Amino acid sequence: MFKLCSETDRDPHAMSITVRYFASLREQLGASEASVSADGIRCVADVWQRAQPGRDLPPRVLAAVNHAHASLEDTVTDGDEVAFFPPVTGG
Amino acid sequence: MFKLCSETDRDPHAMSITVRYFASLREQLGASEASVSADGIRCVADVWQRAQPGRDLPPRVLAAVNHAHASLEDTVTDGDEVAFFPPVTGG
Amino acid sequence: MAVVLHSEPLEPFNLVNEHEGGLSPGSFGACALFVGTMRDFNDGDAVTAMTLEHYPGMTERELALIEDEARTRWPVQDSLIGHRVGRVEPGQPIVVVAVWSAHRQAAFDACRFLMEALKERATFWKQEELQDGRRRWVSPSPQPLSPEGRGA
Amino acid sequence: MAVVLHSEPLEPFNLVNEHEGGLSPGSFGACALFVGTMRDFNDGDAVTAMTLEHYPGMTERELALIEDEARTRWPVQDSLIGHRVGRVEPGQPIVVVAVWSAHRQAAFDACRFLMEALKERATFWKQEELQDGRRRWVSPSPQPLSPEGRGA
Repeated sequence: MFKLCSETDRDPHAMSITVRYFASLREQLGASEASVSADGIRCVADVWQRAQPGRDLPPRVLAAVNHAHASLEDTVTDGDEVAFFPPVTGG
Repeated sequence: MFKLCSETDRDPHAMSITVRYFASLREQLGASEASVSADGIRCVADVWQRAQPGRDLPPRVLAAVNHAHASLEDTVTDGDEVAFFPPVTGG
Repeated sequence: MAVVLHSEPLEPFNLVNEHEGGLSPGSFGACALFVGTMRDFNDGDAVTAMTLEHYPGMTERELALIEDEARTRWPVQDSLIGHRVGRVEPGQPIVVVAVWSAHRQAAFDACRFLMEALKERATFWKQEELQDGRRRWVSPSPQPLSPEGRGA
Repeated sequence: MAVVLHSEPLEPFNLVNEHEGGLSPGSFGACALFVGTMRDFNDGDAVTAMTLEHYPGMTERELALIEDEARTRWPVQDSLIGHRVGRVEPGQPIVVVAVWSAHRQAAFDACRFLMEALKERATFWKQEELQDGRRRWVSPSPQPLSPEGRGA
């Protein structure tokens, strides 16, 4: 469904990346938060693959980096918070 | 500016018609209410001419018969209340 | 549906809150509301007060007809129109229009319709008192009147 | 401009009234307001309660960005967004959006924009409790998301 954005050439002493799940995705995965190594992570898609190895991103799932809507190709760096969630239904 | 709608052929023992003026028109005419004979009156234009003989209806003045917006040609009958007023500025 | 003319200061949010208390809870999903308030300036002049004249009987009738029309055009569950009459000071509310509906779009559309129709048709007239002591009648907005408004 | 998330029942008209008390009287002419309330039915089922999940931090940020965008598009003097989080019962307000402006049209347009943008972009998720005991996540409306909303 998606590929790694690229191999990393960044600092091997990377901090971790916080991963958060919300709503029905949180229930499906049975987890609300995780932490993954930032080593080799370049983009949002990389974060998903590391946090949920072997599991395709479910269709329509949205992502955010540091509280801003993001696409799968958007860059992720050490210490970032990356969130995955279903389409919103507020209001 | 306007003509009598027609000569009347109605009851000569007619009741009167109440005429009311509002806002800037009331101030211009120096009157808020008058009563005119319904004898010979057929339409709104007739009421104005009887109430304000010799005075043309000022431009943009609106009219109502019995609390409903009306045109100069609309029928007026005994006991009706006819009002004249400038364009509205509510809200 | 309700039409209320107030000769004392309007409290629009309290009025709407009270009216809503009479509706069945859970039955409506949307309330759209508009409040028009007197400003302290108009056409470049400082305005110290305003007097709202109306045509008792006709004004209430027109407002009720406008509510009826909204109800024929949108799925309106209830509506409320409140309007000041008499002398109003800057900062005081002049008009409140509220619409309750099951649907957001209908509430927005009907609320806006009520407000536009009220400004176009309802028999209110504003006279301003300016800071220099002059009084002047407010001119209608340049927008064309609806066919119902073209009385003469 | 203000964004408030409430875990306790919202009192939208009081909230708006209080916020308006902080504005300079006479400076604005129009306030447009929308209140969304939980209904006791949805998709043909009786709904007994609903839980509103949000993304603390991101939700507030998105709402503030939406207010900023409204301000760039219309002459908005002030705006307020209040939203419930947590468990909500039928008849309880979920969201209130208010816009103050000198101009009626701007108030209406900006209020509607805020509400539509909030529904499209702000990170809230609703889970319903049905009368038969089932719980289900509310599906998003079929309308397309804006470009900002298409995250993945």
